Amino acid sequence: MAPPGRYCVPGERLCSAEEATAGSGTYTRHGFIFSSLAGCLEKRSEDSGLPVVSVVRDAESQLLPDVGAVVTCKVCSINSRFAKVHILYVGSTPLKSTFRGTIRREDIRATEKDKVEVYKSFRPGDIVLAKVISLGDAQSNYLLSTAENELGVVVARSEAGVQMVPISWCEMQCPRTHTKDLRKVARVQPQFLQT
Amino acid sequence: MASVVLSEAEKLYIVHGVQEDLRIDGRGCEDYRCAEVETDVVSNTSGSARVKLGHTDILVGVKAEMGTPKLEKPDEGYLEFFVDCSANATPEFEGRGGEELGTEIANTLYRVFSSESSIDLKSICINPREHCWVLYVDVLLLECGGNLFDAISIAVKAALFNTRIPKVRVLEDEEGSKEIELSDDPYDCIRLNVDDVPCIVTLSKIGYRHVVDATLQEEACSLASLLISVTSKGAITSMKKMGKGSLDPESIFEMMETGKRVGKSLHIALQKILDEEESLGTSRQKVGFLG
Amino acid sequence: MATAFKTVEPLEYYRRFLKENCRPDGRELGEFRATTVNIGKCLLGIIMGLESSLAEPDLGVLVDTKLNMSQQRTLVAKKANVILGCIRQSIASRLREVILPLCSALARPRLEYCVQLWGPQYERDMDILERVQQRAMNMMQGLEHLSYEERLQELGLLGLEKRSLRGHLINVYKYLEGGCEEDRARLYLVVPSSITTADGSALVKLGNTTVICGVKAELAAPAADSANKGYIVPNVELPSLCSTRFRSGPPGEEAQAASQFIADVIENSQIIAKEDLCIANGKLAWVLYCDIICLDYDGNILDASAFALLAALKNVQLPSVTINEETGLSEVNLKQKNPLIIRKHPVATSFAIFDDTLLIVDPTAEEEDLATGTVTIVTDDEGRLCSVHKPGGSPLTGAKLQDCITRAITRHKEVKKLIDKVIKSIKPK
Amino acid sequence: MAAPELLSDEGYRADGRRPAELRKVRARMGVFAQADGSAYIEQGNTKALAVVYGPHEVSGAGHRARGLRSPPSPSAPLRAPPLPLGASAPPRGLRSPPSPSAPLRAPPLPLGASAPPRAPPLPPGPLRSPSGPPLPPEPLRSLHPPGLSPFVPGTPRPPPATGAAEVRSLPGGRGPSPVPVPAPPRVCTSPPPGSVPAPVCTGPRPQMRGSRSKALPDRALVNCQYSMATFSTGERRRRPHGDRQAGELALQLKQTFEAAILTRLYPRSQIDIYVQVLQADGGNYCACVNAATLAVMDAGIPMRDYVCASSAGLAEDTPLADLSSPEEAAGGPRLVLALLPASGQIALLQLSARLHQERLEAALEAAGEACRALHAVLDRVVRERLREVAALLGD
Amino acid sequence: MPLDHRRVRGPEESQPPEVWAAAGGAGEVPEEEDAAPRDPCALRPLFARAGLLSQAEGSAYVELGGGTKVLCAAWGPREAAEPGAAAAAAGGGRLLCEFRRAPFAGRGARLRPGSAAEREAEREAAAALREALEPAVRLARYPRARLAVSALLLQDGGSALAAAISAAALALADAGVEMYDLAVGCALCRPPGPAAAWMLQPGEAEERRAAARLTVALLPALNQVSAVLGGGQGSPPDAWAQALRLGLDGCHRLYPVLRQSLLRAARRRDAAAATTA
Repeated sequence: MAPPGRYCVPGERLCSAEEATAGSGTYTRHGFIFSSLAGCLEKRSEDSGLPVVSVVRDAESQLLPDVGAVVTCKVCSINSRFAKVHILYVGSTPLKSTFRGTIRREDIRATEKDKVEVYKSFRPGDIVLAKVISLGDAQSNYLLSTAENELGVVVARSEAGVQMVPISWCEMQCPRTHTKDLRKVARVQPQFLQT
Repeated sequence: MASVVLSEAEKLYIVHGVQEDLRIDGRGCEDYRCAEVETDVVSNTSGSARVKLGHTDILVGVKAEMGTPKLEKPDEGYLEFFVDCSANATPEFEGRGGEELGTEIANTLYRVFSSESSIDLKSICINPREHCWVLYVDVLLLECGGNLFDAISIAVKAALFNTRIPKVRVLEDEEGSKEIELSDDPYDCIRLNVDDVPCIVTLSKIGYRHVVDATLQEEACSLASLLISVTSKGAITSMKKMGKGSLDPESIFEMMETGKRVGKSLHIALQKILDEEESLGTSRQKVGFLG
Repeated sequence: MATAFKTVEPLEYYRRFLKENCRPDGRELGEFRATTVNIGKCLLGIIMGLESSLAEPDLGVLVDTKLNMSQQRTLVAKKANVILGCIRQSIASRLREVILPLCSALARPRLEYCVQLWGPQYERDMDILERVQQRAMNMMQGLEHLSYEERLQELGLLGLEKRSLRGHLINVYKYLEGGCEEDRARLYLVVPSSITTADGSALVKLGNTTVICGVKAELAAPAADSANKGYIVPNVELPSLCSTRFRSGPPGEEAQAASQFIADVIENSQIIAKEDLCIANGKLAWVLYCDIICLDYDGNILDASAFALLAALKNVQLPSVTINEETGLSEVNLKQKNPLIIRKHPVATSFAIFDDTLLIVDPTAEEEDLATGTVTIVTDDEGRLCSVHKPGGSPLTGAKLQDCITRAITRHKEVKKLIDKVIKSIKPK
Repeated sequence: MAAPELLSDEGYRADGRRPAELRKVRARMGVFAQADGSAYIEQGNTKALAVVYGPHEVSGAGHRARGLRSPPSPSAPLRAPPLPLGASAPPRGLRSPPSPSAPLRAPPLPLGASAPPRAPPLPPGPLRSPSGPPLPPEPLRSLHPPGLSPFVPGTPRPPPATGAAEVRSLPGGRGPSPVPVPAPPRVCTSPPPGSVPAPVCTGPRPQMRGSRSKALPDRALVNCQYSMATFSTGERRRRPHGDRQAGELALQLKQTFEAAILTRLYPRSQIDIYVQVLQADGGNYCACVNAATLAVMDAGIPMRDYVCASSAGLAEDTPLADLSSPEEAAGGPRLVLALLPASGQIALLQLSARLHQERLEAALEAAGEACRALHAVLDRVVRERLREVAALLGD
Repeated sequence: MPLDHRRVRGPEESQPPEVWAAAGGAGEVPEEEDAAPRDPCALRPLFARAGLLSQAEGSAYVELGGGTKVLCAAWGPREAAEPGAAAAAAGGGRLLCEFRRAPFAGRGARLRPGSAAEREAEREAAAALREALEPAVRLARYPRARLAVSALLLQDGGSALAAAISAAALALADAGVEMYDLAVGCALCRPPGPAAAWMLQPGEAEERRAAARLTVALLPALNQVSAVLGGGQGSPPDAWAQALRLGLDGCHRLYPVLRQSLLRAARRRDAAAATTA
């Protein structure tokens, strides 16, 4: 959104569905694309044919954790079967209000699911990157998974209350006491390991 | 509110039927279901009526009690509406469950009766800014099979028609203190003129058409409906759009026309029954719930 | 904002600022927020949006000149760095998904808060801040190869220039009026008010905190035990509209506490002598219903409420009532109205206590949440205490309290001045 | 003690009854189509309705899915398009809901026609109001199992195997009470696979009706509500239910029927019994109990026996059965008895006012007699009902 | 009233001075009660402003010439409070509406907050608000979530509900909630008398005396009517139809104002982007 382009309000007709494809913040009706947000009109022309028309707002667009989205969340409680978390960000957007999510034991990592122990993977207070796998049903709430290399704990504190440094995909170390703690660590580039 | 769950296929089935002017129970879009009306079913009320419209079953009791007129209208009595969505209709209504719907219906009734022409309230005033009759119109919802509002309005009108308010005389003794005397003769009593009491006609938008007297299943298929109260003369006294959908202006105009048409015939049919029952008088064999 | 904090220890994060003697929103510890009072008649909307109020003829703006801009600038930059520091230390991974949220959540707001304080003309200042933002971005992996602009694109962040428009307006005020004021409450707006269905009303804006007070006068028989007194019935409402922290429905604890506080202030300060409200002894008296509704809750509701109440009472116009001798009935002449007699001008000043030692005036909602305690002091014209309200929290030494009181008294002067100015400004009409 | 005028010198009561005589009892089962079971009873001027839902899952969630149940025939709509229905529509059109065959689409509303209300479904019998023509052939497409069995609880003779099996096997005998109106092709009301979620019901959150936690591991939970229509009493009531008295009576009802229903057959499930007094003229609670008994049977829920309730009082020494409201108002001792007639067990006995213990015998005896008499009446109602249903399902 | 203990107690009952004035003979004449029949099609000046509250995610303020002042706040998707509700909302989000009247909003007697009558009135208005807004919001985009709108009527100068609808729609849009369209509300009333014509946006006094009232809400871009709520003196359908047309036309004329305010808000937000990110 380099130059502050045209602004539009919900219900504003943008163009006909032939000349563009509807992007985010828009909807299609009777062959026309309408805006569904109050924001700035954006036309990004894809190399593959039709340009994408979308209406964008700055950071504070109202989005929800959606299936497949990568979310940043904070572990608030664990037990032997699952960890309960608060979802704080979807992608890079902070949520207005936290949503409760659950990481089940079998969703913690991809391999050897049966050997996974929740308390060896997360501790309350950890900041975790996870992926939404389901919206859940009447009983449960959002189901999350960390069964990927890039997903898992990114911030954790040791008993001493200091930031721990990841030393392997399943361990973090306290720089002060040098005690090691087990975590399901998200993969991080080596050049950041010493900080 | 009580609701049924329909699969997409079933909805489609209903919608297509409606397009063909054929509804699941074989009616056309402007047909009402068979309605049964019986008045004077509860003996210890001033007036009562029971209306059965398909599976919708309504019992209305009117009780006249002495009260003081409202400040702004010192020379008029007034009506009080109360709707009890009893657990009979559906377990969802148990306890306080039915209250939300109940108040909604009651509010609608207030709006329908808001125009002073609907009932002559002056006639039920005993003496200005001191005594008047308060008509408690209590609606009891026994079973709901869709189209509550219409059924209730019919029942209310029937009950009001059936209402008999004992005549009272105001005796004033020398030191100006008033005394009210109820006439003991049960037959000399005030009757209400219900000619201008409107009936509600609910038109539910299904697909591109609208139907009257929708069943629960049809209500599940309709996103928006227009609620119109029509007098016997075909005048509209109130309108309300209901439901989570929206309507395009043209269809609203059509609906109003349909509503007027249907409403008028509704009134005629209803009046016919009421007069019939009236003519039978006491000889009439009461059936009530035993029928 | 509160959620944004979750990633960094809030208090921890806050202390960093306090060490620097500055607050995340760019104020110093002893600094009040912009205060606005609104009495009289014109669009309420104006008060809520600054730009339109420029059009307002009777607009008094007083800008503090002490706080010079350069100093402010460095402050800002310092703050931003503090935050980035926080982030750097608190995060192991430099994953973009992690940094970006934190930066956008923590750093940017801080930067932008003070944008309005310098016009875009100061190229140099912009550089300072742009640099800060660059630093933030360098912390993110995978973007090293991009130029600054490209990264902005990439991250969907905005260059700062675009955001400083609002800065203009404030500058305009600055030029409009060079008037100087003792304290650091930067901006006083004085715009007339709104509610014609009430007998008197006022809207007070303290930073973001917005409170409206409407006074309705009715007639009733005095209470048996106090036959020569009228009633003043305060009622503070915190509707769900003003903040997510309140549910709809009957007043919650905070609302009840606030109502009680206001009631005490009225009682203790004798802002109005209840005897003045009595019309016919034992027969008829005025009831003043003072309904105070918070429209926007950003902390320090007590100060705002007390202020709003005072301002509203100031412009109450009561119709004259006469008791007809022969009939004994009272007759109200709505044409002829006369104002209330305001005996005292109580002004509330609230402080937030940090770590039992640091005192912060006029706390925001955030600050109130983090503070270890709060204290509210109400003084009247003669600098006498009307009420000291300290709901628990961390203890306070006598000396500190004394300090608070002296500050409260100085604050009172300014507020009084403001009120008089307001009243004067609407007198001609 | 009891006021003397309760009995005239000739030994008649105020309303002309003999001391032991009951008021006229008229009852009907299957008043409503949508409820699982329903019944209506008149005892003199006391009129009461009872409706039974269940047995169903305890948490309300499952309930909402059910929504308002009309008799389930999941595939009906798709199998039976409107037109064929015409064929099955009864010849006597006017009193049936309009259906294509019926020539009655012309007037938008066959109201007038329906004026003398529908005839009772019962074949000739003492309990039926004479008016109205007999009912039309029931085009009830019996896709659903017959919910009602000829089995009558508490009867010594062994029930027909089929019926008895029926009742036991299908939980709660979900069969609808067949209504005499030709059933329109029902649109399925139990969510079929891939059905859309229920429309957001603005009604109560289902939670408010008992959560799973209330489920009993070994038997069904009986849940009762007792309410009196606001117009049922001489003085208008402000609230139909929710007052202390109603709550108390609901509790008593619950206890009474927990004793009578074979709740063990339906562990972890719930049975709702809602009674509604339409007109109050003494012995309201008794009428409700009797109505509820019929309703429970109508729902096909197995019971040990009927529950018959009646009140009794004393005028001096003569016991009076089935008190009317003036007699109740007259004060004096009064007891309410709920009896399982076959076994003679007492489900509930409540005595108000104090009474010497040997005079209790008499009153109790009178009440017991009344209950047994009632039992006879109710039994007749049930049997006729069953015969008629059997006939409907038979052809 | 039940909530007394939660609020500072006043006298049991009290009368507004107007009552006594009437007794004194001098009948009060509200200034806007202009005898001159104004042009029925004239709209009152409308001032709308979006995005003015700091705490709410979206907010809007609408003021009518008549003196009606409505403030609205909206909150984007939140986790549906109770699981049962979540199940119900699985298909789409739920829209929770609240409508409150400031105690000093009405002319004459003070509306006692928390009194049964007051709660009743507010609940009904809230329901009307919800029905008017639901068609405009893309609830399907917010599964298992709830959106909240709460309107506060600061002063009732007539056409309050209509103003509230417009304001609420603005607030939702300002909060970044995905919508099919804005909803524009407009009120009409027909003064007593046989040949009286419907007039747009009645003032409070006109509304009080009116023989019939009507409030309509329009989704202007889609030209769909999202709310029709009215009643009073009976009149033939075409009369109502004509009133409806007038009202819808009024909505169309109000739309640009609201749209502008929303655009301004959007620009402002981008100009000083994300002060509340």
